[in-house]
Amino acid sequence: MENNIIEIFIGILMLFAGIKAVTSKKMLDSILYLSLLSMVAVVGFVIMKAPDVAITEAVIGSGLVTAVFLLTYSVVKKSGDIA
Amino acid sequence: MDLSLMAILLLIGSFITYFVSRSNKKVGSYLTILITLFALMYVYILKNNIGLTYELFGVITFKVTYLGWYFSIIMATVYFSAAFFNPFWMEKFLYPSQYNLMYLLSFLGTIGLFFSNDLLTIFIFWEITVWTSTFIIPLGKSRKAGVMYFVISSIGSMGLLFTLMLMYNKVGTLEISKVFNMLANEPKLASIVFVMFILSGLTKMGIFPFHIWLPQAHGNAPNTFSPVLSGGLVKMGGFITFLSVGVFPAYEAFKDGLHIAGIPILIYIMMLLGAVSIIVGTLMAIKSEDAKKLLAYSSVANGGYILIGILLADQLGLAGGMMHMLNHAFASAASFLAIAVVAYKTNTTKISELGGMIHKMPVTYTVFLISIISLAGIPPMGGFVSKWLIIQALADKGLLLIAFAAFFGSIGSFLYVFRPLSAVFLGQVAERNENLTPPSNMMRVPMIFLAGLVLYFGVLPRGVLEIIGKIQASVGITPVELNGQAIMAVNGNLDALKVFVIFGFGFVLALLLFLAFKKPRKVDLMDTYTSAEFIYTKELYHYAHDFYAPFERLYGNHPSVEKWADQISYKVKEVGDLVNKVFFNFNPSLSILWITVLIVIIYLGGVII
Amino acid sequence: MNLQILLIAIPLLLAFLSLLLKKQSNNLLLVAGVMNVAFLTIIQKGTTVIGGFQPPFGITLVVDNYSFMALVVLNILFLTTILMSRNSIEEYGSVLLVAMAGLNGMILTGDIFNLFVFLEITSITAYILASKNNNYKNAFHYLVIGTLGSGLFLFGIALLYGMFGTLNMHDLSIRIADVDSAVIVLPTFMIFIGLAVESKLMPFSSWVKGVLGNADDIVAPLIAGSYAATSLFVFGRLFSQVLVIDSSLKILLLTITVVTLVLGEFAAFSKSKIKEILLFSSIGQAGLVATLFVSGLVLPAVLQLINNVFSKVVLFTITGKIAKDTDTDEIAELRGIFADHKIIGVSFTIASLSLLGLPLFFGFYSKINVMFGLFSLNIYLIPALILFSTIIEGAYFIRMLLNLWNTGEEGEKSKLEYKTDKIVSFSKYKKIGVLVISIVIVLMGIFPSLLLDNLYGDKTLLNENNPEYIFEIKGGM
Amino acid sequence: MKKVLAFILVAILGYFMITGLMTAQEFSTYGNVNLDEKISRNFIDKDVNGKSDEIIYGQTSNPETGSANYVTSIIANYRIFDTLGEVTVLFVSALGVSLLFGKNTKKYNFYESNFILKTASKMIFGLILVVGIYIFVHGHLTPGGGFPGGAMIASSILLMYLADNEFKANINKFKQAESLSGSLILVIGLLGIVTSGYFFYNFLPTGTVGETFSAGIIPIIYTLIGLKVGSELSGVIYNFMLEGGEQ
Amino acid sequence: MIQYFSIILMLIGIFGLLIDRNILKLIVSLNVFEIGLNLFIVSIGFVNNGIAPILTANNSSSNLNFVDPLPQALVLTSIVIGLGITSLGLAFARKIYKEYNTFDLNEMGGNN
Repeated sequence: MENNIIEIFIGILMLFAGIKAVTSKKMLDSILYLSLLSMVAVVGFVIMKAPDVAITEAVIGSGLVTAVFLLTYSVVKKSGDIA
Repeated sequence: MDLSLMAILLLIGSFITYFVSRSNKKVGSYLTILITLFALMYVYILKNNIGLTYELFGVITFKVTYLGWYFSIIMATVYFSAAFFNPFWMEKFLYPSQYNLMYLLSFLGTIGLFFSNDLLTIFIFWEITVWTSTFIIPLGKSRKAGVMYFVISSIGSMGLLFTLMLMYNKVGTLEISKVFNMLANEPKLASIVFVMFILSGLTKMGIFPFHIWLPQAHGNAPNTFSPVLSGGLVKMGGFITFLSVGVFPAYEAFKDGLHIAGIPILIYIMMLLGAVSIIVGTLMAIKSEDAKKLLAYSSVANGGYILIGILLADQLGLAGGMMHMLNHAFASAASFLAIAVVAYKTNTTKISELGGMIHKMPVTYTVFLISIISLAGIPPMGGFVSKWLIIQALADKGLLLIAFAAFFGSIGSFLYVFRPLSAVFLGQVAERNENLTPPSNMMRVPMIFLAGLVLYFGVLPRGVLEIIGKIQASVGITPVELNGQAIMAVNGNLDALKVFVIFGFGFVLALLLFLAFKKPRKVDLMDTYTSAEFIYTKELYHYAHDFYAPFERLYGNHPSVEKWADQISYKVKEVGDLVNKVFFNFNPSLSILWITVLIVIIYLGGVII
Repeated sequence: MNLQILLIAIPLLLAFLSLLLKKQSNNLLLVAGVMNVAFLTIIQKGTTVIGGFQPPFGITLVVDNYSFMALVVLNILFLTTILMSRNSIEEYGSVLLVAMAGLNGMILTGDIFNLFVFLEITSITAYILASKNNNYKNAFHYLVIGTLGSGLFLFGIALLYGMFGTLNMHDLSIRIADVDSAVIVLPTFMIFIGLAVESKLMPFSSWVKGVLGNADDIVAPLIAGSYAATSLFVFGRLFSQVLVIDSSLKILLLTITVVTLVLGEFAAFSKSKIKEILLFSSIGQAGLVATLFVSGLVLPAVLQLINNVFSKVVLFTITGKIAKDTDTDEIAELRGIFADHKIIGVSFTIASLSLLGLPLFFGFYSKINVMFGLFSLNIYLIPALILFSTIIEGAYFIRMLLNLWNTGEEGEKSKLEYKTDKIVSFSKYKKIGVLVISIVIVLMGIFPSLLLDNLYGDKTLLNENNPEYIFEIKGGM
Repeated sequence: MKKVLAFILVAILGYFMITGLMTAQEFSTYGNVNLDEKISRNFIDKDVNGKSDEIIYGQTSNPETGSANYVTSIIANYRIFDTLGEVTVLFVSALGVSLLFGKNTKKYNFYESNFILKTASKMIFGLILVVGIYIFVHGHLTPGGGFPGGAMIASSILLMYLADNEFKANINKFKQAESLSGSLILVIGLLGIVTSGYFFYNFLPTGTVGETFSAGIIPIIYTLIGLKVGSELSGVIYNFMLEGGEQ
Repeated sequence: MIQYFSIILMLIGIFGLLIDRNILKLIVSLNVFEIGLNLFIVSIGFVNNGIAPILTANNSSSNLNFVDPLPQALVLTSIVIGLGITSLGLAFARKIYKEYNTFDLNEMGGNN
């Protein structure tokens, strides 16, 4: 039962993050929301009893992907200003 | 004598010719003459083994029949005589070796077509001929002509292929003699197959509304290939048409259907198309400025005669159609060759730019005279005999509408015959052509040969009519009735020899009178003067200019099929551009939109399931 | 002991090594290509399992007649392409090595998720190749579409696993045969999308214009040849054997493919650049082949596919080189380009005519087979459409050919004005390569049995097409 | 407007998808999965090649694959071919990135790095490195494995890049490690062919489930994968730190 | 439950692909889609009150009620593939930025 509640909470959070990630005007926001989304997804994986996937998603999904995004963003930001 | 051996020899020979002409084009062009001659003799000898079948590559099967023999003799003769002109054009072509290769390959295609024993073989050789000749035509003047020729021919091939596949799926065999038998009692299927099958014949013969390629292709093809096109390749359509009434049980299949004047409606419609193309061809020929275009349109008209004659599929009509095929083949080949000589010497085929060629090349003039009289169907040439047969048959059947068209064609042909005669050959020589050298004998030989044949078959048509009788018998039609040189028809019979004697007498008489009361008084044709006005463009006053202006005004703004064709291609372009805009723009999300829409549709389908 | 794994392992190993010896990467590429073609002669048909775990648990590599044919076509295509255009490989040798491994893997694997992995490998190499010569925007476009497509592909695989609990293709086909085909509509369509993006079916192929329209003489032949061949072969494998559907979905898929064929030809007709004409025509051809596969005519589809890819390799190699040297592929500007390059022109012509399915060329054989197959299914509309599109195809191909040869005007003494001033220099590799391919096309057109007899024993022209006869994707079970 | 349309479309799609999944009888709904219908039952029982009795942690010795972590046993043994492809995907995308950026060598400095940052990040660097190595060495026992481990190594490198402008990890070292480890993986696979005719045959004794030195080639392969992934990702990071596209 | 959320997440990704014009955000949308996909795949293998597929000292028998390990293995693969594609796409993005000095597809103008 409480498992269900957590699931729903997680799900709502994911949907929120996802929608914000695809719709927010500023690029930085959407990148950060994407990172948030994958962190929440890590919790989702843990709920679904997938520790390996959780670890991988935590390191790669919310770690490296975000890092690469931010690198691109900031390098571009450095060269010329973008909204 | 093995037919498939001959096919292979032709194939190899054409490639040898190609490589020879890569090094020395003259020699290559002479090779074309030799190879066509060889093939001609080979085919002639094949007469001895009528009925034998040969096989090639496991797919292709040949059968020697009177029909195929008749057609391929015509074809080989035309190719052979036209080949004499190749050496003179080697210098003029950009790709001479390609020309020689394609010339021989298309020859191979036609010969194979006529001897083929199953529909697949017909299709194979049909396609070979189409694409090879497609690459020859643009060697002349225009590239558009080649494209149009290919497109219309491939409409025909489509019909052929569709028939082939349909019949194979129904019957399980492709052998011409067997494949159509079961259609006799399946009128619905039969009508589809009939239309699809004869479609290819119509496209090839240039029957309305497919006639648009003839003036384009004939007019723009190399002068050496126009004879082959008009005298040769067009006859493939006649072959298909013969199959579609001779072998195809058209009359039995449609015997329960609607009839008009005793002719099944479908066949009658085809005949009407033939009649229309007679009229269209004649009218357009009258008003065409270019000698080759004129001849092309006359081929359209004669194609109409051939179609009608063959479609009648009876004693007289079929004989007339088949014989007209031969006559027209030789006559038009000869006339195109004559024009080719003129063009070779003067570099133009515009009627109004020429004149007085009779002084420069009398032989050519004679040949042209004979052949074009035969085209117009005036005695004593072969064209007259065959047209007479066709009109006899029409009158016998009482097909008034079509008979009217036929008569109209004959009358109109007088008009377009005399235009090139008087404007190109008679009259006086234009200044620019003053110092022309006479054509070499090598050009004269084939012309005289062909013209002689035309005259011969006009005077003594018995030999060819006997073969035609054999062909008729082979498809179960009562052979044409012969008595000496006379052709027995239902109402009145024709003795070509008598006709010739009478005409010859008249001709001699006229000649004598002409020589007796000859009062030569030369007037320069450009010596035109007006009062109080200086003439800048004398040509406007040359009688060859606007020769038939009154007639042309009569049907000046006629509806033309060319416009429709252009519109069709334009529409296709438009659709293509639309597709390009909708599906292929550089924005990823649009195609993602399509993907999403498709998934939704699929789900709907899933719900429906 | 079965060695087909080497077809994948050797190129991969060389790819890994090529990082160390960068200089040699192109030679390594050639070595791998030659070795793969050599392996084809020694591998025997059969199934191997990776790691010794029996199917359906382990991953299997399947070599049946079908995949053997596919391997032959693919590796020969790849080798000829890289031989012909070796000068423009530049630093992409390692990528091409990986691509070789991935393409072979796509054909060999008998496991559907493994197929997805190899699909990803090949598509990533395709993205990288597409970005060659600063063509980044179109490459990005390709990447987006391709990634979405393969994501949906994976979604379909997941659904299949959730339904049938297995990933082995043979096992899947057995289990699917038991259930009503309406059940697998959704996963089938997802997988269809994933493959349709790669095999250039509309409307999933919007990337093709940008990518092939700007590709050079190595990228274009690869993507239009090897990649297209592989994805279509896999398409055939899946849709005529594993995901055999017989429902309204089949009609829908057929609609998509046939519409692709007709509209592709229309679009090609409306174009004036050689590359765009060719790419649209290959879209149309892909539609045709997919139609045949979906309707279960494997042999005609394979023949048509072979004809298409080989001709397209010749055409795209030549066009890519021309466009590279002259910075244009407008037909109007290239009039008479073949006047100076007879061999190239003849090969180009032969390839085009074979595409049109004219006799004396292999295309005729495949076209006839296609027609017989379709009619044997008592389908009449699709053949009519195919023939109709053939007319359009003929129109624009002949127009293009006549313009490129620019036959000039009879009686012109000065022929120079009919040649273009554009200078193209074809390497002798290219000349030999295209010539050899076109000669092979002609030979197989005159003696069509050469191809099939050597692979499958006697197959005459009028054979009944049974999908089974080249299909035994036994999972070793 | 476009958003509304897209939303409607996607909403319809979602409705269909969810209802379709709910109603599809073959597709077992969330949580009610019966493993006995699926091939993974045999993966769990480790009886793919013939029946074996119940696997007990710490007791069963020499099962067909020795990893206590079923996911690892699938990744590194049953379906190792997928994993090979996976590595190849990373390899080729790293290759692509280096092809795009490789021409230029100047590194971006986002801000002036100070002493404290440097030393602190050095310590953290070591820590992360050790954790990553632990993760992929113990991949067959504990969650995680080659990929997360390699990614951790890469992130430690990233940390150093960010923190220390003078930090220069030689890209060629990465490349060598990458190439060597990848080749070694394949060599092990080919050794399998040599020993038993199967690519990637687990030719080492699988030992007792749960022990560190067990599971045959799995730890070796996982270590190699970790090294390879780590070096590849570090290469990617390095390339992204370069002055690539701009100005 | 979480299965449906994951599907909706995939749809959000598609939605983003439909509406976004900024290439970075296109990649973001692709990532959202992939995360949703991964969650979905893992959710296929979930068994009610099952335990994580790892033999430990506590749950040491293979007869226990494990969740399906195979989808998790697949998801590991797809995550890594996603990383590769994302980095490649971002590299393209930077090159495109260099060429057009913008990330906005509309500002780049239609035909390359």
